[in-house]
Amino acid sequence: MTEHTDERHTVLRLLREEAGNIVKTVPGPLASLSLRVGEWALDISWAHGTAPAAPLPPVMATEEETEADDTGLHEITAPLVGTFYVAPEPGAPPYIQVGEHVRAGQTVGIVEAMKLMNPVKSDLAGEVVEVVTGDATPVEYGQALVRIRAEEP
Amino acid sequence: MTEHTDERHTVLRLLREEAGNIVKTVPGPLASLSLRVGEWALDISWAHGTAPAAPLPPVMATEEETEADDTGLHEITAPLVGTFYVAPEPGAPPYIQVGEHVRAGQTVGIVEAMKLMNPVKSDLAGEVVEVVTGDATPVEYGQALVRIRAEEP
Amino acid sequence: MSFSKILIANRGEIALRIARTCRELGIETVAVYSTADRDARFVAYADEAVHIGPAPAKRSYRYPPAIIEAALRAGAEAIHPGYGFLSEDADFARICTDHGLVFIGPSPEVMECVGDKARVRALLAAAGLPILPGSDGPVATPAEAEEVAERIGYPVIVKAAAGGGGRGIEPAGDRAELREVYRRTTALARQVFGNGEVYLERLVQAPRHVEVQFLADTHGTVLHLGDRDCSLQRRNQKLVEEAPSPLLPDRVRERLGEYAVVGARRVGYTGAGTMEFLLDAAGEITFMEINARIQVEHPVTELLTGVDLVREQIRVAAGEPLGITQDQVALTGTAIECRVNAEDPSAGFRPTPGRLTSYHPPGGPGVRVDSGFGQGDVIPPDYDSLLAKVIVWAPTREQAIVRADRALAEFAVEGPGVATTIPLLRRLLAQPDFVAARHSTAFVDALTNEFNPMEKTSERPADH
Amino acid sequence: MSFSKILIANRGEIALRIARTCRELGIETVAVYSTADRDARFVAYADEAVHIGPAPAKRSYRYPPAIIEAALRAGAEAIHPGYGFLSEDADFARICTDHGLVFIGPSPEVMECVGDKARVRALLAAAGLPILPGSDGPVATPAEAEEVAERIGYPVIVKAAAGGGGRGIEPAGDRAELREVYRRTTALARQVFGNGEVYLERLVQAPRHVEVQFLADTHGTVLHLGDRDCSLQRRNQKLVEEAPSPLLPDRVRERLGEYAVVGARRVGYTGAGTMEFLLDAAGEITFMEINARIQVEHPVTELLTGVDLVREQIRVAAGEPLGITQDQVALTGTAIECRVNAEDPSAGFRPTPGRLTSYHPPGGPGVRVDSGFGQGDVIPPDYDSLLAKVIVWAPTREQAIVRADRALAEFAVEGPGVATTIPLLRRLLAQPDFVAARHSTAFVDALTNEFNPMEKTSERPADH
Repeated sequence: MTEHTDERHTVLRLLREEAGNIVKTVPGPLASLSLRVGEWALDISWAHGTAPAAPLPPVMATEEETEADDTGLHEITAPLVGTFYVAPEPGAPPYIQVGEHVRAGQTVGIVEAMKLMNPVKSDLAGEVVEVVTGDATPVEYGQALVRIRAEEP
Repeated sequence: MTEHTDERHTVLRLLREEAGNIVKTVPGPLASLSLRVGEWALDISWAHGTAPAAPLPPVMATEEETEADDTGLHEITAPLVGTFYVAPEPGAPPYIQVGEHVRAGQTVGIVEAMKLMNPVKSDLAGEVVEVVTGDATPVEYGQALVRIRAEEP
Repeated sequence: MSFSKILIANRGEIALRIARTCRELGIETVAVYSTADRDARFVAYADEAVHIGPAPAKRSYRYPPAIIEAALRAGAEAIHPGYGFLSEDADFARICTDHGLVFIGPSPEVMECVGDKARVRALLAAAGLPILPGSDGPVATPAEAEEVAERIGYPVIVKAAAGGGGRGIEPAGDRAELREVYRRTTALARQVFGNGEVYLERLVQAPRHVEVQFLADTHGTVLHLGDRDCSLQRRNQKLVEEAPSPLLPDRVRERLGEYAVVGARRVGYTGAGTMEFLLDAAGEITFMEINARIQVEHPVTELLTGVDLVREQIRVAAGEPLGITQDQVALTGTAIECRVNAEDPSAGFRPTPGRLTSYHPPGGPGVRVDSGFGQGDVIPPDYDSLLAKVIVWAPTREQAIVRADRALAEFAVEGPGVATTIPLLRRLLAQPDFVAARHSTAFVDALTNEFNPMEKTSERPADH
Repeated sequence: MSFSKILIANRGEIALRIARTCRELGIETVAVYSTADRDARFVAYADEAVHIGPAPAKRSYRYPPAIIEAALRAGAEAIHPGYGFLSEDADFARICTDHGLVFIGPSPEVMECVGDKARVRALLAAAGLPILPGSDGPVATPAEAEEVAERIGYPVIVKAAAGGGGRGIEPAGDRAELREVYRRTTALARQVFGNGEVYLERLVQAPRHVEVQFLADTHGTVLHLGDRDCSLQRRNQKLVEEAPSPLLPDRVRERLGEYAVVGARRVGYTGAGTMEFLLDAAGEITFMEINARIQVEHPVTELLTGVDLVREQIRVAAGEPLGITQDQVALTGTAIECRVNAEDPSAGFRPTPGRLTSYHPPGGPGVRVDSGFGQGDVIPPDYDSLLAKVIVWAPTREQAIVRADRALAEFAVEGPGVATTIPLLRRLLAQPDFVAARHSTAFVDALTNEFNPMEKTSERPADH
């Protein structure tokens, strides 16, 4: 039931936010607006047929902020359960450094599982913003290892 | 059954809250708003095409509408389980007739339970609009017996 | 002759539990409900349902005319009263008979007999059952009460002859106190039970509550289904019941069973009943009373014996012989029932009615749940606060205790303002004295810092 | 020596069921889960949980490195594999041992032995168990297959030596068909089980599936816990299981028990296992295979015996002796398990994953529910469609059947797009042939108008 309600909340919020976005993006004053997602629908019409493009209320602003944290940022995650190493062997220099540029396919670290060394490769080119997980740390599947800012194409 | 009721509450509350959110969120004074979730719908339109700053309580409005069909009408219901009789005894004239005026406290029928005759009295003065339950009909507690249009005070 | 349609004159978990057995027997059920229970599961579960009155029980579940009318119009042949409400009302049983309806329980005469505690006490004493020193029947005056007290010695306990569920019983430590207690108990008894008669017994300090389940049919067969221990009580309200009673020597256990059979025969009992005994610190047992109804804790006996007690009640009421014999009654393992009430132990066990936004009952091996509620349901404020009974079975008492705790830990119940006794129950199960079965009926009250176990609590519903 | 922490290498109801027993034993549990099960109840129930991979089982629940790593980092001492997934993978059991982890199950050697159906068949034939006429071990060529078929007579059945769960077995009516079936089965076996070996047996038309549960510890004690009848199957997928097997003569029942004990000793089995037999129309029983795992239907044996099989598995794996002896194993009444799957029988049993907007399990006397789901949960599309097991007990088979139907009728499961097998199960329980126990393994398929009971259905998960 609660999950169910949550789901409704999300869809409704989606509709609401979208309405806000439309008002922001669509040029000219609106008289009415109709949104429909499957069985979900939102219809609004404005008084004196005018929808002034106004700044969005704080509720949504915050939500955008929270997403803003990792805008343009890409996470490389652990491909399996194991132990994460930043370097090929103890004492050796790490595969990557923060600020350094990585190519797509470049190894950024290894996850060791059952004595097997599994190289972790970057799936895109960009700049290393942060090495999230420390050396020799146990990681779960999907755990964030490295953050990369994707290159502008 | 119970989930059903609960469901209804949830969805209605959801719609109400959402209406409030939309009014706060979507810029500009609204003339009307229509929200639909599957079979559930909420439609509001504002007088002078202006939505007040505070969110409305649409659920209340809706509920009032659903009760609107018996506005001004008052129901006299069965005070206990038993058999409803419109007259003191078979063949005798009924206590009341449609269109007739009844005083508060006047007997409008009887409910017989375990051989006991329980007079059913009108709790207000008014005009008999309908005798809902037929003579010698078994009734449950709270079942509508007679409809009365209350007198204008 | 068997029934094709039964009206269940009760609500909540017991109404549902009775309907379950009826469904298994292929008997149609008629539910009766008050306005407060309009959306209750036991109503939806029944084949038919009749709205019999407003929330107050005295105008619905305790109101014979409404129930009789409902039964007649629905064409029910019998009425199962469950526990509480009209279940021990001999007059109601008579009214049923007068209207050609079978009351599922003993005869009105037997109900009257066992309902008069002073009388049944004397009767079974004569039949050879051990009773506490006390008055022979009711005591008519304060002076007579003092006389009896002098004879049996203080402290004594004053009991309403028509009392039940731990109400109308109060101890007196000396002559002065007795006079006060006599007055109070007589007044309460007259007011609550409509019968001011009281009798006296010697007070047993911190006894254990042991009871025996018995069955009797109309063909002369009477058998017992072992004992239950209900010593975990708060102010005479049972919280946890178990079977068999731990630490009871076999010879005592056998004797209890024999007493139950002798007693049931002596009063001419038919149907399912319970005989209550007190077990004192010295291991002495004395007869207390007979309960002429199915009890809240009956499932522990069902788990121990595999016998469906409601099924047998219905068979007997239909004039059929019992489906089992004494030697077919095997008692295996240990069963424990925990009563999950919608109450707040941290606020004086105040009932906490409300809507259950979350309800996920426990499951898996050895767990039975009897409840009248589910997710989204509302616990009305109008009746007792029993939310669910979690009953577990295991080969040993030790395993049964951990299983009960495991099941309670799984039980997810949430709702705005709704608190339950689950945390308290888990705390009780963990008490060394309970694990070692050293606890008496005074244990919980001592634990919850209530030092007057015998104090009646008029705000609490009578126990079943 | 006993365990303080166990990793459960499974999901859904069986992961939860294992965790329940661990909790009762005071053993900490580590759950492993795929992304699809992130919000599952078995994850929340465990003391710890490790995210081991994406939804596909071969990268999570079937992926040894992830599970071993999770066990090591959590400091678990043992791994319980449940059923399916890695539960019968001898290599995985070896890997566990290599990493100092106890695999809760028989030794890798025993797993390999019983995993090779052709081999164990020959082995137990030598031990005196009755087997069907067939090939001595695997048949290497189509020619050899035809030779064997000529000897034992058509129709024959071709089985993958490494097969299981009704996969890789196919009948052949004549020489021409055999050539085709041999080719197909060998190919499938190589592809699915990584071992192309097949063997031949005479085909038994419409047999009954009877199996015996046994337990063996590391101290030489081997005992059986009675038989189960799993003849209600759809395309070799069990739908309803019961214990004891109805209409089985006592002498046959005893013989089955003896065979199980003899067989278990012969292969050096330890832990909980099941020996499968076929019962033909003439009442002849023949050995089929040994299942080296806890089975989906184990609760019916638990309800009949009161023995917690998972508890005994853990005891044995910890080197402890079994907690019971053969003469303590009493079989009382009848137990029936109904598998409630999230499938749509009206649409070819298509799985119907989705969110459960409503979930209210049955309760009351004699009802046990094992499920990994509750209201608000999502049934992922990635695994088998088992939603819940409703297991009932009653003194007689007749009562057990009505009780099972009563319980299924109470079971409220709703969700957009979610259908269940509840209506089908209730229909099956009502079939006169089932009530009279005249049904064979071909019964359901005939009923659902599928006339090829032996047909393999690659879209269905292997049965457990």
